[in-house]
Amino acid sequence: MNNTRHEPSEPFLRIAKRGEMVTWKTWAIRIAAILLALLTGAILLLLLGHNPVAVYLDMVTGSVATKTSRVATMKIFIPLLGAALAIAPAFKMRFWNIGAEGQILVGAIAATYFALFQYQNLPRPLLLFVMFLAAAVAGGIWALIPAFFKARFDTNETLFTLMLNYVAVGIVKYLRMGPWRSPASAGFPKISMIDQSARLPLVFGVNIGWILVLVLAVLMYVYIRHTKQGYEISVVGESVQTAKYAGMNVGQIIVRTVFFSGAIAGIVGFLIVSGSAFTLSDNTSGGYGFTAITVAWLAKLNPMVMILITAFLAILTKGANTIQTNFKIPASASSVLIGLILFFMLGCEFFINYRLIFRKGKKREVAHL
Amino acid sequence: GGGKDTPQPSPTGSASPSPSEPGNGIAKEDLKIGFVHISDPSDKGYTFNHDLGTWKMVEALGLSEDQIINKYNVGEDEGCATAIDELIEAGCQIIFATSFGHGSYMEEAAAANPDIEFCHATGAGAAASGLSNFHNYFTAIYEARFLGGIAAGMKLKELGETKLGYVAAYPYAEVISGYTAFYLGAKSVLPEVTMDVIYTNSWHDPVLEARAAQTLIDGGCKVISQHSDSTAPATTAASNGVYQVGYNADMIDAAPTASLISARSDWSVYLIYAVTQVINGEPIATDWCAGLADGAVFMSPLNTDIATPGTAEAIENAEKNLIDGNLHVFAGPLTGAGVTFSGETETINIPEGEWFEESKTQSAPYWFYIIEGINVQS
Amino acid sequence: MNPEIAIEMRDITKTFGNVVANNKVCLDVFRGEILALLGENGSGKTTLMNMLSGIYYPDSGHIYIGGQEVSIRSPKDAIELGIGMVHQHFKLVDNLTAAENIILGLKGEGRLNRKKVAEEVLEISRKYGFDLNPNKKIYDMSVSEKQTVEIIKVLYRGANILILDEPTAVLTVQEAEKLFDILRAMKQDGKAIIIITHKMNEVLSLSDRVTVLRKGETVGTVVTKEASVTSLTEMMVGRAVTLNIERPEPIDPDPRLIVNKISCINKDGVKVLDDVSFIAYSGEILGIAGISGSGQKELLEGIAGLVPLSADSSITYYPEGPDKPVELVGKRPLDIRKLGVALSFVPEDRLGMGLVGSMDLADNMMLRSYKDARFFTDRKGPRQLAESVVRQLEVVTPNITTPVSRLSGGNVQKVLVGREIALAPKVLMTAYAVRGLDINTSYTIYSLLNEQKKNGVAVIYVGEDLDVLLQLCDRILVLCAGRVSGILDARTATREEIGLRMMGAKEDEGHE
Amino acid sequence: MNLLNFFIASVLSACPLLFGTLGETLTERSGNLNLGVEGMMFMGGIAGLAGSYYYETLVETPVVWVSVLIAIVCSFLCAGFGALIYSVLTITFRANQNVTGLALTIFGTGFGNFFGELLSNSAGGYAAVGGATKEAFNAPIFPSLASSSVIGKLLFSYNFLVYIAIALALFLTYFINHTRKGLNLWAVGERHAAADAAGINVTRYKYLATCIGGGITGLGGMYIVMNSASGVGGVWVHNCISGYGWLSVALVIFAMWHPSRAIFAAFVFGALSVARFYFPVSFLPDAIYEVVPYIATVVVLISVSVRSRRRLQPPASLGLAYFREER
Ligand SMILES: Nc1ncnc2c1ncn2[C@@H]1O[C@H](COP(=O)(O)OP(=O)(O)OP(=O)(O)O)[C@@H](O)[C@H]1O
Ligand SMILES: Nc1ncnc2c1ncn2[C@@H]1O[C@H](COP(=O)(O)OP(=O)(O)OP(=O)(O)O)[C@@H](O)[C@H]1O
Ligand SMILES: [Mg+2]
Ligand SMILES: [Mg+2]
Repeated sequence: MNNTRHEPSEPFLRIAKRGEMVTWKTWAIRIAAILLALLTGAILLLLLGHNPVAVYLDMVTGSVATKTSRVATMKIFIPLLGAALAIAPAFKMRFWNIGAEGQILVGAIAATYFALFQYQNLPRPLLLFVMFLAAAVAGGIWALIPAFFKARFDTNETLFTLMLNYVAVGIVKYLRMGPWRSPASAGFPKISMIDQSARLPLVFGVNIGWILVLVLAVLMYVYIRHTKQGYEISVVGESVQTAKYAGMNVGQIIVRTVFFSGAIAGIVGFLIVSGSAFTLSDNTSGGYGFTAITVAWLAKLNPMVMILITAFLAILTKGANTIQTNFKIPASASSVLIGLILFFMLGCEFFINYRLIFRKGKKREVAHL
Repeated sequence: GGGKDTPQPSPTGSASPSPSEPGNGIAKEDLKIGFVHISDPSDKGYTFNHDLGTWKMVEALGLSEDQIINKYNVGEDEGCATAIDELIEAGCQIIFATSFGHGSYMEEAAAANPDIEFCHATGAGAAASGLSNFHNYFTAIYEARFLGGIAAGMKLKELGETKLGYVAAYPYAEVISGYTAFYLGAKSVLPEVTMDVIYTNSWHDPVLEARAAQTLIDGGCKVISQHSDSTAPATTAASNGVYQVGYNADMIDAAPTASLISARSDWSVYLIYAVTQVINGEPIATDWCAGLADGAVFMSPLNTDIATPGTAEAIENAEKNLIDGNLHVFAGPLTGAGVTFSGETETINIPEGEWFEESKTQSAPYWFYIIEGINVQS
Repeated sequence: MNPEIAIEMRDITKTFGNVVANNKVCLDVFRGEILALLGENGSGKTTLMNMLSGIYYPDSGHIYIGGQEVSIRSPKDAIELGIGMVHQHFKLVDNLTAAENIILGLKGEGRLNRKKVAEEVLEISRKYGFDLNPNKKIYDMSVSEKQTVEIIKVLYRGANILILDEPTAVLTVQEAEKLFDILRAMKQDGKAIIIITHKMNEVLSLSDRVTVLRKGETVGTVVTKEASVTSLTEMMVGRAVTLNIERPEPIDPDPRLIVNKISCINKDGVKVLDDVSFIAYSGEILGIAGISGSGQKELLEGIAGLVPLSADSSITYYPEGPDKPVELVGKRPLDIRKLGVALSFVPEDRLGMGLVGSMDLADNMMLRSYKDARFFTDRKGPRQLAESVVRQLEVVTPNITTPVSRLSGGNVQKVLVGREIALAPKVLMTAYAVRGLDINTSYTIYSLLNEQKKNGVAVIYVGEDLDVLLQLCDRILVLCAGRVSGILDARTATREEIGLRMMGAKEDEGHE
Repeated sequence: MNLLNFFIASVLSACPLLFGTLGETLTERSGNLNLGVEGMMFMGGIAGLAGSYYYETLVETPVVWVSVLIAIVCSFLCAGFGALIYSVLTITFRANQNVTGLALTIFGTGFGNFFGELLSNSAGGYAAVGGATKEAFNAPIFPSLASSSVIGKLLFSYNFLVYIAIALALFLTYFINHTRKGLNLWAVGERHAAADAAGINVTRYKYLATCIGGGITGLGGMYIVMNSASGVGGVWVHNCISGYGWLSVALVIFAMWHPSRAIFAAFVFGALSVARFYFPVSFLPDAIYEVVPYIATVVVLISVSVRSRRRLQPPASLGLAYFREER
C-alpha cells in the first residue's frame, strides 16, 4: 500500500515561484483577468435576459460619455482616491486602519461645523481653508485614539478602528436628530445644505478636489518612497524589533503615521461635504473607506497605481449605477458583477508571481508501468 | 372647524396662486419623465409602492415605457444631484423625487432649470422656496391609518385587551401624524385604548424593526402597527400570536396569521395629475395632497380569516363618513403637546366638535403633538 | 542495489526564478553513517536537504530511498519515508508545549490525552538522554531546548534518516558535544544522518564521509579520515586559502570605554548583569566569552542604550581622548550611536532583528544611515555600500535588489555584519559575528575586524569558539551568570582556564 | 418581568452573532482572516429561505422538519460556497485576505439581495415560508419547561437554533482544546511552516476550516431571515443582514478566538443591542445609546491589551498566505 503511494509520481500539478516577469506580461495577465471577469459577468447578464455587449457599452458610456456622467464619475473618483491614499501609509506600517469610514465622517463633521455655523464670519477662501484644516485635524485626532493604544499597549487596531466607525456614525446621527437638525426640514432629522460660500470651486466642471487628490497622490508617492519618514514606516511595518534596533521611536512613528492617515481621511470628508454632498449625513463616508482598502491593496500601496485602479473602480461603480437605470438591473446584480471582477483581479496576481507545472506526460507513463 | 389660518390650497390640488406659467403643453409622445428613487422596487416597500404608481400612470395616460427614466437607489447625498442632472441631460421635462432627503438637491436643481418641473414627495420646502417649478406632494395617508386603527381597535376589543404598539421610524410630523391617526381610529371603537410607540430612527432596518416589535409585544401590546419599511413587525407579531396592521404593502403573504390590513398610498393619482398638467401646459400645484376621496390612499384587502367580524363594515362606514366630511381624523376632544422644530413645547387642545385640519396648509403632514393615551418610549 | 544504502540523490536540479540553487547534485548516504554536507554560504546545502524533507520539490532528478525511487511531494511524504529534518530556523509553534509540538500532525486517537502524550515524550527523551520538560511552552525555551524538541520530534516519528541543518550554530560547545554523543548513538542504531555545519572541527570529529557542494554543484565526496581542514576548505572554495588569524600588537591603546559597575534586571525580574566593570581600549580587540545567555547580549545592548541599566551604573566613553569624557548611561540609543558606538549584534533569529527580511540589500543598508538624511532619503550611498559588501564578503545574491529573506542563512548574516563594520565606528561591538558563516567568510570577517583594530577602533568581540577568541583577541573577558569571572590576556590564557571561568568554577576576586 | 424579557431578547439577538462568531473563529484559527462574513451571511440567509420555500411550494404536503433541515443544509452549503471562493483565492492563489474578504462581502450582499428579489418576484410578492416552519424557527423547543418557572423561562424559552449555537460553541471548544485535529488546526493558524513540516496538510486544514466556518456563519444569516424576534421572520427582506457580519468579525476578537468565550461575547452584544428598547434612558439620545456596544468593545479591547497575556493573542499567522517554497 505504502509503496504505491510513493511511486515516483510527480504531483499532477505543482506551483513554483516565477522569476521577475516583464512588465507588459504582467499587464497582459491583469487585462486578461478583467476580460474573464467580464465574460463571467456576461453569462450572468445573459441569464438575466440582457445583451451583455449592450450593457457593458452602456456602463462605459454611462460613466464617461457625457459631461454629467464624467462629473459623476469624478465625484466617486475623488473621495475614493483620497481614502486609498489615506490608508496607504497606515497599511504600509501594517496598521490595519479599517476605520477610514469613521475618520472621513469625523472630518466631515468638523468641516460641516464651520460651513453651517461660521460661514458668515469668514471670507470664502479662509472659510474653505479652515474647513480643510479642521477636517484634517479632526480626522487625525479620531485616528489617534486607536493609534495611541496601539503604540502604548499594542491594542488590536483592526477592531478598534472598525468600532470607531460605528461611533462616528452615532455622532452624526445624534447631530442630525438633535442639535444640528435643519430648522427648514419641518422636523425631519436632517442637516441643512451648506452655504454656497462653503462649497469648493469648480475646475473644468468638477470640484477642485480632483486636483487636490492627484497632487496628494504624487506627494504620497514621494513620501512613502523617498523620505526618511516613509522609510521608517516601512521598517516599522516589517519588523518592530528591527525598527527599535535601528533606534526608531516606534510609538512616535505609529502615532505620527496614523494621525497623518486619519488627517487625509478627514480631508476626504471635507472634500465630500464641500465638494459634492453639500451636507452631512450618516452615509457621507459612502463606503469609500472600505472600498479604498481594495484599491490600496490591488495597487500594492503604490499611489500611482492607485490612480489607475481608482479610475477603473469609479467607472465601474458609476457604470453599474447607469445600467440599473437603463436596463433595470437591480443594484444587487451590479454588486455581484463588481464582486466578480474583484475576484478575478485578486486571483490573477497569482499567475504573475507563480507558475503552474503540470506533470509531464513521459513521467506519467513511467508511473503507470 | 379647526386648522390653522394660512392660505389653504385645496386638498385635491387646484392650483395655488403662482405656479408655473401656463405655457404650451408638451406632446404626449415627446414627454420624458424622470424619477429619483431612494431604493429600488425590490425593497417591496416604499419604492415598490411608488413604482406601482408610475406604471399605473403610464398605462392611464397611454405613454410608452421608454418615456420613463428611473434612477433607483439614489441616496440622500451627492448621488441625488447627479441623478437629477442626468435626468435633465436625458431630456426630462418633469422629474419626481420620492424621498424627503432628496428635496434640498432638487430645490437647487429647480432653481437652475426653470423650464423643468420638479415634484418632491414627502417634502415641505416648495412653498418656502418661492420657485414656481418646484412642487411638493403627499397623500393623506393618515386617513387610511385611521381606518387601519379601526381594524386594530376591533381586534383588541375582541381580545379583551387595550394596548396597541407602534414601530415608528423617526420622531417627526409625518410619522407622528400617522400613528396618532392610527390610534384615533382604534380609539373610535375602543375608547380605553392606549398605545406604546418605539422609534427605530431608520426607515428600513428589518432587525431593528423586529426588535422594536418584540419589545412592544413583550410590553403587552396585542396589536401593533408600523411606520417603517419592512415586514419584520408583521412576522414578529405572527410568531408571538398577536396582530398587526401594515403599511405600504399588503403584508398578508408575509404574515398570514397576523397581518390584518394595510394602509397604502396610490401614487398614480398624483402622477397622472402632474403629468397631465405638463401635457396641457397647465401649472402644477405647489402643495398637493389627496386622500380617500380621490383614491390616493386606500386599504389593502382585509384579512378576513383573522379580522374581527364586522371590521369590514366598520371600515367601510368610517371611510364613507371621512369622505363625506361627517367624520374627521383629528377630531376633538384632543389634548396633547409637541416639540416644535425650533425646540419649544407647544400644546394643543381641540374641544369636542372641532377638528384639526391635517395637510391643508402644505402637503406634508404637520401634526406633531403627542396626545394622551399615546406613550412614546425614551 | 546496495541494501545498506539509505538515500541516493541523482542529478537533482532546483531553481528559484533565475537562481540555480542546485545543479545536477548527487549524494549518497548509507545506514549507520554520518555524512557531513559542506559548502560555502549559499552553495545550496539547505536547498538540497529541503528536497529530501519535502519542503521543496526538485525541478528534475531522482531520489531513491532504500533503493526505491520516490517522489517526496510534501513533508508528510518525507515523514512516511522515515526522513526527519531539524531545520536551521526551527519549525515549532511557539504557543504550544514541547509535547504538543512533538505529536503535531500525527495519527492517533481523536481525543488528545495530554498527560499520556507528555509521558511518552518524557520516555523517549530519557531513552536518548535528553533533558526536556514536555509541558514547557516553546516561547519559554532556550535555543538548545528548542532544538531538543525538534530532534525528539523527529525521533518520535520513528525517522531512520535524520537531517540536521547547522544544528550547532547556536549551541554552546558543551551543548554541541552532548548532541554529538546522541548522534553517535543513533548512528549505532543504524540510522543515516546528514549534518550541515560550517565548523570544521565538528566535521572532522563527527562525520564518516563529507560531501562538498560549491555554487550549487557537487564537488565530490571524501572519507573524513582522509581529509583535513585545508583540503576541505580548498574543495569548498575551489582554490587554496590560508586560514591564519593574524594578531597585530595594539598601537597606542587608550581607554575608550570605561564600564563601571553596570547591572541590569530583565523583564522577568532576573538580574542578568551583575556589577560588570571593564575597560575597552582603542586599537584592541576585547573578547567576551561565556556560556550563551550569561549576559553577553544585555552587556552589549546596555552599552548601546537598548536596555535600561541600574541607576548607579556608569559607562564613560572617551571619543576624542582622555579629556573629553561622555557618560553613556541615560543617553538614547540614537545619540550613543551618533557618538560612534556601533553595535553589530547577530541575533539567534537572524531576520528578527537587525534586518528587514522583505526589503532588499540596499534598503537594509539604509537602516543605519537614513537618519542622516534631513527629509528625503538618499539611496545612492546605501546602494554603493550594498555593492561593496556583496563584493567584499562574496554575498551570494542575484543582485542588490533581492529581498534579504531570499538569501541563504549565511549570506543574510554577511549582509548584517558587513553593514555594521562599514559604519567606521570608534567602538565596534559584535556578537556572534561568524555564526553560520562558512569558514572562508569567517576568516574574511576576522581580517575585517583586525583592520578596524588597526584603525584605532575599540573592538568588542563576543564569540563562541574559544580557539578563535584565543587567536583573535588581545584580552578576553569571561562572563558567568552575568558576572565577570575574569579578564585574561589572550596571548597567555588557555582554553581550560577560560572554560573553568565560564562554568563559574574559578573567579577573580577583584579585577582591574 | 421586564428583566426576564430583556434577558430572553438578548439571547435571541445574540444567536446569529454567535453563529457568525463561531464560524469566523474556526476560520481564523486556521490563519485565514475572512472579512466576508457579512457576504456569507447574506448567501446563507437567502439559500436557507429559498431551499425551504421551494421545498414547500414543490411538495404537496411539506413536512416541517424536512423544510427546516433543508434550510439549514442550503444555508450552510451556500455560505460555504462563498467561503470556498475565498479559500481558492487566498489559499491556492494567495491573494490578500483582507481584500478578498471585502470583495466577498460585496459579492455576497449582492448575491443575497439579488436572489432574494428573484425569489420574491417569482412568488409574486413576498416569498415566505409556511407558518409551521416559521413556528419551528421561533417556538421554544421545551415549551412545558419554559412556562414552568422563572428559571425555566430563562433557560428554555428559545428556539432550537439557540441551543444548536451553544452546543456548537461547546463542541468547538472541545475540538480545539482536546482533540488532535484541533491541535493541528491550532498549529496551522499559529505557524503554517511548522504545521507543514510536521506533516499536517496545511492546505486541507485551511480549506476545511474556512469552508465549514463559512457555512456556520451562513447559519447566522439564516437565523436572521427565519427568526422573527431578532430577524425578519421567514420572508426575504431587502438588506436584512446589514451589519451582522461585521459585528461577528468584531466579536471574534472580543472573544479572543475562543469559542466558549464567544457565547459570552455574543450575549453581551445581544444584550447591549436590545437594551435601548428595554431600558430607555431619557437623557441619553438614541443615537448615542446605540453606540454603547461598540464603545464597550473598545473598552474590552483596551483592557485586554493592557493585561496582555500570551494566550489572548490572535493566531500568529492570521492573515498570511503560505507557500511552502517561500522564504
Ligand atoms: N414609509 C415612508 N414614509 C415616508 N417617507 C418615506 C418612507 N420610507 C422612505 N421614505 C422616504 O425615503 C427616505 C429614507 O428612505 P429609506 O428607508 O429607503 O432610506 P434610509 O433608511 O435612510 O437608507 P439606509 O437604509 O441606506 O440608511 C426618507 O427621507 C423618506 O422621505
Ligand atoms: N525559497 C527560495 N527562494 C529564492 N531563493 C532561494 C530560496 N531558497 C534558496 N534560495 C537561493 O538558493 C541559493 C542556495 O541557498 P541555500 O539556502 O540552499 O544555501 P546554503 O548552502 O544552505 O547556505 P548557508 O550556508 O548560508 O545556509 C541561495 O542563493 C539562495 O538565495
Ligand atoms: Mg543553509
Ligand atoms: Mg534559528
